[in-house]
Amino acid sequence: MSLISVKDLTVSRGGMPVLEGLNLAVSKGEILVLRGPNGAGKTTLLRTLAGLQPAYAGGVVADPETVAYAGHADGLKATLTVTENLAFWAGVYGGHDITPALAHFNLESLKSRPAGNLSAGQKRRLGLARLMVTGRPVWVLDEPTVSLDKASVAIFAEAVKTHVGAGGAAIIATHIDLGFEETVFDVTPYKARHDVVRNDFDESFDEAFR
Amino acid sequence: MAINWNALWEWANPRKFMSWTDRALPVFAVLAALMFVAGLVWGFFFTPDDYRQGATVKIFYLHVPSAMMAINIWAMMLVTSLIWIVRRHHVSVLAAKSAAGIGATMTLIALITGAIWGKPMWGTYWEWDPRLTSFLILLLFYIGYMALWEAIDNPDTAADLTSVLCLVGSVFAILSRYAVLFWNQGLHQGASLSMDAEENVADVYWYPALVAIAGFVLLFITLVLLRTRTEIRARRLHALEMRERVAEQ
Amino acid sequence: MIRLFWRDITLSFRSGGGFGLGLAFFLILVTLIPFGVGPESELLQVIAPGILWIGALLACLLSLDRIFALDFEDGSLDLLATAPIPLEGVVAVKALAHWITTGLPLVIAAPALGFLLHLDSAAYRWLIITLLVGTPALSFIGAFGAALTVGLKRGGLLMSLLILPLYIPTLIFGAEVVRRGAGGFLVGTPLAMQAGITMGAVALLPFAAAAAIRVALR
Amino acid sequence: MMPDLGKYAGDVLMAYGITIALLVLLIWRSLARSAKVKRQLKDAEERRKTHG
Repeated sequence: MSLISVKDLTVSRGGMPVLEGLNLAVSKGEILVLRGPNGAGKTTLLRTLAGLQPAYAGGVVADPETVAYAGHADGLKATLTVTENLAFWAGVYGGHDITPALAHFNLESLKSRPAGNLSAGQKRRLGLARLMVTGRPVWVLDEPTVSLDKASVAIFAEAVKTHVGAGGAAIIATHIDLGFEETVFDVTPYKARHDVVRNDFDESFDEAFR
Repeated sequence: MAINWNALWEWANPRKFMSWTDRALPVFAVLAALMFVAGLVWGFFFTPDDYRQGATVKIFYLHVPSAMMAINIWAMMLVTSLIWIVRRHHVSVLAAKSAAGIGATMTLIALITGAIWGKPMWGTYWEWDPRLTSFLILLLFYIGYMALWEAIDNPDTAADLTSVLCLVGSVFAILSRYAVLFWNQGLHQGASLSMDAEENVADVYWYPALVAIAGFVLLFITLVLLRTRTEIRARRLHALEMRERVAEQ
Repeated sequence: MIRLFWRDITLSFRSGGGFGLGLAFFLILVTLIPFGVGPESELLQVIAPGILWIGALLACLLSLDRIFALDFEDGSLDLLATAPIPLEGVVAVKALAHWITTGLPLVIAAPALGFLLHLDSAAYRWLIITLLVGTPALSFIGAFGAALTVGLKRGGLLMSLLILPLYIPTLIFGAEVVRRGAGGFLVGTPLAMQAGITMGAVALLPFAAAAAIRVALR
Repeated sequence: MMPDLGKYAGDVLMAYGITIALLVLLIWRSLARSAKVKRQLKDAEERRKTHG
């Protein structure tokens, strides 16, 4: 039984298909790593999986409360402390305890610091700690290791392993090797083709609008 | 009589729309020009002066049709925006976009001709009369709607957001109309000179006015078809350019 | 939802949160008016209801572009949109928090400023009541305008252009209540109309605003 | 041919003048944009044929 699966999915950016014919499924305990050059549409795919964007064609099958999404921005408020930031998201997602998350991402010593005073790496860690308090099974992560140093990457990889080991799953777009037992999914072959004249394009003028 | 609704929608399919408007546009253009010129020439040259208002009665042939169009065009935009929201019909929302510029111009004409007419009648160009004020507010709504279209790059996003604005704006436009009536009634007792056709305008003025109204309606149809055609082409152009950009990567 | 409410309140009180800015703006505006129109107390008394309402309206507008724009920039809006609370609720709660931090202080400060403008003594009661009834509508209409322009470059100016015409009915009825109150006339009708607008805006606009945000995020 | 407009001649002529000027401006802008978009679209379609 897969936690999240997509069937014949086409995702679009600005009304233009970027990836098409995607089929994939992620079950408990799995880590799926998306690879592909910049601009290939990894972010678009992840945002579609998170339900922020409608699918252009095909669909995503998942329970509505499956996905915890972490994008390029961490959603932190500079004037709130680390605890306040994390407690807020925990509250929004149904009041999970924040202490394990603080401990896991090594944030305990920074607890009462305003998030605005953290270094880029520390902010990122706090942003990822948020995933732990959502209580959602599938983590959808977009370049999570940006601005993390080696030690922090290891902390992060450990957190993902723990989460997956406890019956979760993760879909991660990244360029680096995180040392997981992962399934690699290269999006390049699914690039929507615009270099050829698509038949449907000329058949109906409507197509030009999609 | 049974109406085949699907066939009706077909007329607004972009490709079909382009083909029938291609043939219909010249017809509408000629009719519009004829009626417009006829109405205004009749009104300007061949109507007597009003015993009380003198020659200013001739301003009616501009003011009444433009004022009617100003309101009706917004109503049309509301309907086409709703069609877009419900049926995702691209031609519909592009027609709304095309109509906005015409509606704003009509509102401006109604305001200016109203002000010019008001000078000899009220002794001032501008009076915070409920009607004039409501048109000024309507002009603000048109400007806001057009500005939102201009500000958003993605055409589908722009279509969605402007349609929502049109919907909410319509409610507030009606609210404003009542609020303005209420507001001015509180200050001035007795309404200002009413320009309702049935009250002041006798047949000798009303017939040329009807022709002028028909002229304005036809002019609007011609322009909105022309501008919608332009917008459809612009959308296709946008799609082609996006494809080129993606293909280059 | 309650969490979100307290977070927005806390944020506006922390440094750089903008609490008090609207109030200061209101004060400055009311101070400037006599310089513009002259110090005659009779004239000021006549225009006071209008000035106080317009001041409240502009002060409210000042802080509106922060309502979603900051959350959009730091990614919070993405996360809130995927959170288990409905986006309509998010909008309503944020608009409510905006009213508490901006509208309510204006209501409380208005009588003091009315004093500066020689507001008729009979009108104070009605000034407070009408502001209390009307300013929530300003926050909710404003939240809708902010939702339409979220994520746009130079969205602030466009937002003002879109919102201000929507404020017209609230302004008309609000100022009318105070004017009538000052003259000792019945205020029932405009007050009821204003209450109706507020209730309508509170009940319906969060849906329109949430729809706009979903469109803007995709 | 010109009707006697009496003391309101200036007002009436101004109303007609401004209205016609505004409408001409509207029509001219619609036509200009139509021509421009038509030309650009033609170029784009050509490019698509040659490269695509």
